[in-house]
Amino acid sequence: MMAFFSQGGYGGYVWGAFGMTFGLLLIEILQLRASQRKTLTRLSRLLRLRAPRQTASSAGRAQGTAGTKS
Amino acid sequence: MNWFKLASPAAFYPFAGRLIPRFGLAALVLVLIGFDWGFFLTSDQLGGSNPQKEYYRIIFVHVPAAWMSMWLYLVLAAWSAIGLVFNTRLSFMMAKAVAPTGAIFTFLALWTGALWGRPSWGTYWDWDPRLTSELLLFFLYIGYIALHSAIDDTRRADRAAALLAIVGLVMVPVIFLSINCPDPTQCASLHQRSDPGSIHLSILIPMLSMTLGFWAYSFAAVFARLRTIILTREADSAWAREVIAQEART
Amino acid sequence: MLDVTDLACRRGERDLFSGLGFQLPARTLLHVRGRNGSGKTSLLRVLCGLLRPDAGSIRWRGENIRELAEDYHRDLLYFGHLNGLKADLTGLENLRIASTLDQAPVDEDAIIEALARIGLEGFEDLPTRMLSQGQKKRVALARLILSKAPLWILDEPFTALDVDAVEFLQQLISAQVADGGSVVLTTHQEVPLTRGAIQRLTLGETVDDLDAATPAAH
Amino acid sequence: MLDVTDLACRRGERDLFSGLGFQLPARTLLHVRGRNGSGKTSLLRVLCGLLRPDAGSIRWRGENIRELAEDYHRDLLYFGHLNGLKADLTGLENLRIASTLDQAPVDEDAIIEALARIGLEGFEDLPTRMLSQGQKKRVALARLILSKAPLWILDEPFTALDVDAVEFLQQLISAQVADGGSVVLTTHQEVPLTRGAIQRLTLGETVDDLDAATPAAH
Amino acid sequence: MFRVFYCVLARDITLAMRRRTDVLTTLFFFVIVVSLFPLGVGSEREQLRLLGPGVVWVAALLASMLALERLFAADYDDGTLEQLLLTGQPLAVLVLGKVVAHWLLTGLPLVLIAPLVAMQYHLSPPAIWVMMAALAIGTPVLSLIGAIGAALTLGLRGGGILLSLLILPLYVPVLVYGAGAVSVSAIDIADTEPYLSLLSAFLLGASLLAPLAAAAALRISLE
Amino acid sequence: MFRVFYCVLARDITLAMRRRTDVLTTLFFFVIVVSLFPLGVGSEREQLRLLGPGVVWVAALLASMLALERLFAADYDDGTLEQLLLTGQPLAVLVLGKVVAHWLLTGLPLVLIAPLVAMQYHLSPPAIWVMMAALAIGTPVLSLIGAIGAALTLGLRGGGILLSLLILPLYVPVLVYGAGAVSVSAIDIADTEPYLSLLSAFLLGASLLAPLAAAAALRISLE
Ligand code: HEM
Ligand SMILES: Nc1ncnc2c1ncn2[C@@H]1O[C@H](COP(=O)(O)OP(=O)(O)OP(=O)(O)O)[C@@H](O)[C@H]1O
Ligand SMILES: Nc1ncnc2c1ncn2[C@@H]1O[C@H](COP(=O)(O)OP(=O)(O)OP(=O)(O)O)[C@@H](O)[C@H]1O
Ligand SMILES: [Mg+2]
Ligand SMILES: [Mg+2]
Repeated sequence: MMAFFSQGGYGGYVWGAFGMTFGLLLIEILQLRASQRKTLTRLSRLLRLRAPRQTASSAGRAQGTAGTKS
Repeated sequence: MNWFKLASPAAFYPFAGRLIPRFGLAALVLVLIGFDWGFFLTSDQLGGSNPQKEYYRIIFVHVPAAWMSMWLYLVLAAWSAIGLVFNTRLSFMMAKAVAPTGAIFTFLALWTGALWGRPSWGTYWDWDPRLTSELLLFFLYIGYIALHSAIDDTRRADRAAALLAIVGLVMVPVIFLSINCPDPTQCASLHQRSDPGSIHLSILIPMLSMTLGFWAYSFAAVFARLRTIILTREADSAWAREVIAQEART
Repeated sequence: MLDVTDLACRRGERDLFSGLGFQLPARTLLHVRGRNGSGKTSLLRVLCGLLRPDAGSIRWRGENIRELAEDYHRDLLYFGHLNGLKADLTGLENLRIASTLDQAPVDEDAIIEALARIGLEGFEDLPTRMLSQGQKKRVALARLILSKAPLWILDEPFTALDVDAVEFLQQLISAQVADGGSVVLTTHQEVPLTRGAIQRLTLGETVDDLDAATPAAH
Repeated sequence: MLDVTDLACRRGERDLFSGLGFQLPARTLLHVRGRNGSGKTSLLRVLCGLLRPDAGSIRWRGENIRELAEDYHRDLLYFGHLNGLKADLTGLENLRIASTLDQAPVDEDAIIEALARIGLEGFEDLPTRMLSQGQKKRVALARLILSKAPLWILDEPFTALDVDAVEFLQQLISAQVADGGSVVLTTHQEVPLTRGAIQRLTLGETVDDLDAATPAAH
Repeated sequence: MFRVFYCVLARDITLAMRRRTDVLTTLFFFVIVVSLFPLGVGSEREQLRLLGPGVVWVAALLASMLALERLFAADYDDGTLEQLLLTGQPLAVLVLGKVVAHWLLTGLPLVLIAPLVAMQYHLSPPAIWVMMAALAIGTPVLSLIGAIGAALTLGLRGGGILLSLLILPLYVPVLVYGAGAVSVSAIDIADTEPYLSLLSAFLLGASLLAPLAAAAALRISLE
Repeated sequence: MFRVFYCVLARDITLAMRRRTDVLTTLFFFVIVVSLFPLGVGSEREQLRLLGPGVVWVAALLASMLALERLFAADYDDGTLEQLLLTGQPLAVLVLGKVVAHWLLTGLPLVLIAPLVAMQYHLSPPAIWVMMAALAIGTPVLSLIGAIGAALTLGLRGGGILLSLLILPLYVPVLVYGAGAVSVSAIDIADTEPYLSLLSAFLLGASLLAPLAAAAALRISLE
């Protein structure tokens, strides 16, 4: 067991490399989850805020009206 | 399966959602195999007269990370080119989703390389061509990310960053040539690279297993990031609103 | 000559317009109106090809402007919020370069005359950085006198001009329309056109959140 | 309150004005008029202390503005050709910083209300770079709603605004005058003031080389 | 007065945080310049060790100078500087606020990343500590002196490069003592003290005088 | 088409001549950076000779990059770039005109002044000739590649330093071969030929591709 951790005296290097690798990948996973959750809450709040207005303005979206007059 | 249909964000979103756990599982299994084999089945020391000590085990993460970093840049540039030529939204999102994962692997290649160099060469860093080109690749990734995030307008950001990725791709061989071969009269002699065939099988297998694991991991991570990007950008469409409402409830 | 179908444009999460279509024949002026932020400038930039619309097509003499590219730009004169003058060059030099690049080089005398007509006699040789706001605008507008482009797209050309200059510009526009050209312009003022037809296009009439623009009782 | 004597200003070898003198009491609006390039902007910058006059003195409440320095600036609100907004900050942030630096910090709600009154409800949280020309101007003008400065100096505040905004701004100016403040402004339009007195100052009336500004017969 | 200082500081930091990449780019510029040298010069270990301190300081100087260019220019272009002048606050305080924000955003990151780049030049750990200390004292001086130059060249076309011309000579003392401290530390760490105290004296002088000078320069530039 | 090219070229040169200091400042920047090094590094003759080529090239690279930032930005700010896009001329030709003007104003002076700075580093006369040749072929490549970066970062806040981040890595090949040519010339002057031909190949490739890429980038940036 000790041999496994010390890696013949090179444990610092080996575990530094493996630790950074799996640590970073883990951080990326956590960050991805967090950002997904954040996006979802932000978007759903946005939709809720917009919901009443959406119905009002979807009827009259900025429509161009062109008329000719001389 | 109709592949063209998948080119629309609406169809790709659930598709990616279904793939993520599968790739995630594959990544976990492959990495564990590689780890187990590399640490318990291969011997602690390698080579004959001048044996590599235990630190050679760094190869199991170093080489896969280095390969992934280069491969992902190709993927990034390819999606960028497709986006610019065919003006498809999903390709730009794909490119954007790839970049951070690529940058992470590039950093890992540098980091693990440095930790390898210290015991074997006596220094964390040297201006070896291979190291230098990896460093420049890292700068290219950072440049892509920085340019993308410096531009507010997503459409402009996508297109500008895509152009940068392609210019970078054109330059990569030139850069690689120039640092690998600072003396054009005697290129070949500079770097002796090990022939993959000569690598011991008990190293090759865990290394390949690890590489495949990283590859599967990249798929999962990129798809996860892609889903968030798709959702943000398509928030106004009907399907996205449905998805948001549904996922907010769960 | 300009034929717009089903145009849509979004900027920053807001739909500015969609399903916009109109035809602009020769001898016509199109007055684009709308409140602040209704998308007039965006529409004009889309019509120039500077901004990519989110949907719809724009045809000039029957061909899509994306395909015409440079050929379309040769027929076009755009005047935006920025004057497009180099502050270090004189009015004369600015106009000479502009006309050379438009592939319709004109001689010095014509430029001097144009500047004089727009009220800048004696200012031809000053770097434009030394001119007042309104004088800069006048230099930029002198391009209209020199231009032979059949289509003018003008974004708020009347701001910062004094009364005489406004009147002069109105005459220029009338002449362009009378000579068989087309003009698209935005302005918050009225445009009294003496000859030719006027079309009016009002953007964003019914968008409700702009109603707040009415000032509260004071 | 503002007392100007014998003011002279030259810019780039041209005398813009000299021997200019006037008094601006409270409850008065001074409408500076003149053709393009007659020196309106220069005069206003001189009055603010941004530009040094070639002769003459400006007194605020009896003291020279050079000596008052920062004390004068606290009583002053200047609105120039540039809007003075950071494009990367939102309207809300821009106004908050402006009011803190003016040593009259106001709370968030007051700013939001001011923005709503000037017709920017829903745009408070956008970086101002994403606003249209007129919307930017409105954000800058919202400072007028929040300001308690007795002296306003406004350089062409009406350009780029739509009809509603112009009317609203006119009401604001009237209110400032009625509340005992003074306003100096330039504009090429007429200013219908409902309350208070209007003074008019016309620059460069007799400079002959501006006569060329009359457009030639067309 | 402190409130004004704080308001300007917070404003500039918020602005930078809107574009987080800005902070990173100064940093990366620094790293890239430092990394370019071995490519041009060759990568002999002993030689790199000698070069190290000089290269790091020159790179820090260039990075700080580049970022300086925008110190007032952005505010000038959009008219907010004009408004700052008219706020009725002592201008020198506002300038100091802006300079401090600038240093926090560009100088401090350089100090923190210095060990990484020092490694590329095979510097020893004590030398790395000295380098960090020297950078921490020296870079604020660079920002302060640079502010004067930035104010003087405001609104001039090609101001960026004119700025370099004006301030690079003024940066020389900081460069000489900063790099000197690190070089000397290779011989005897105790020798570095006079270098560092001189740098501190520069810092003190600059923080008293530079804001006043920069404020005066601003008034001239805006006329 | 040639007329358009010429018109843009003449315009940019006239503009620069209106402010003659601009040309001088790039030059002075170059000279100052090169002269700073001995201050930071120490002035041993043998060591300086080794450093010389690398330092001169890094300085040339930084000088060229600094000036690049304004390549399109000035035109963008005052709206003339928008007008250039709408002239009905192939944009790549206009871009090429601007790049050539830029090189004449910033690259060429560097080539001409190189002997002076090379002397500071005790380079031998043949090495100086090689350095001038390498700079003459290499600096246009820098301008061409830089134009792409300048177009991409147009109108972005902190664009200058973002630009450095984007293009400095792309400059590496020019740096390596440019400095390599000079270093090699110290051993045998005949060895420099492959270096110079490689640089020429870069120049050819860059002048064909870079204007197109920069034109595309401009269109994107102006949307
Ligand atoms: C920061 C330091 C380092 C970096 C950035 C780095 C980078 C790389 C890269 C990019 C590759 C893939 C190259 C290819 O497959 O063509 C690679 C492969 C490899 N690296 Fe490193 N490396 C570093 C340090 C080291 C060290 C110190 C060693 C060993 C003494 C080493 C040994 C290897 C080996 C054996 C391969 C296998 C690939 C092959 O040649 O087939 N690396 N490294
Ligand atoms: N920076 C400068 N340097 C030299 N002369 C200048 C400068 N700015 C303006 N001038 C000159 O001063 C005169 C007055 O300019 P000013 O900007 O005050 O005019 P204005 O009345 O505000 O005009 P406008 O109605 O066009 O805004 C102009 O003739 C101009 O040529
Ligand atoms: N660069 C941008 N990024 C994102 N949104 C923008 C951008 N520019 C403008 N917009 C948004 O687009 C809308 C329309 O802007 P536009 O400039 O077309 O209005 P406009 O009709 O010309 O107004 P004005 O009368 O004030 O000039 C505005 O609501 C604005 O918020
Ligand atoms: Mg507009
Ligand atoms: Mg004016």
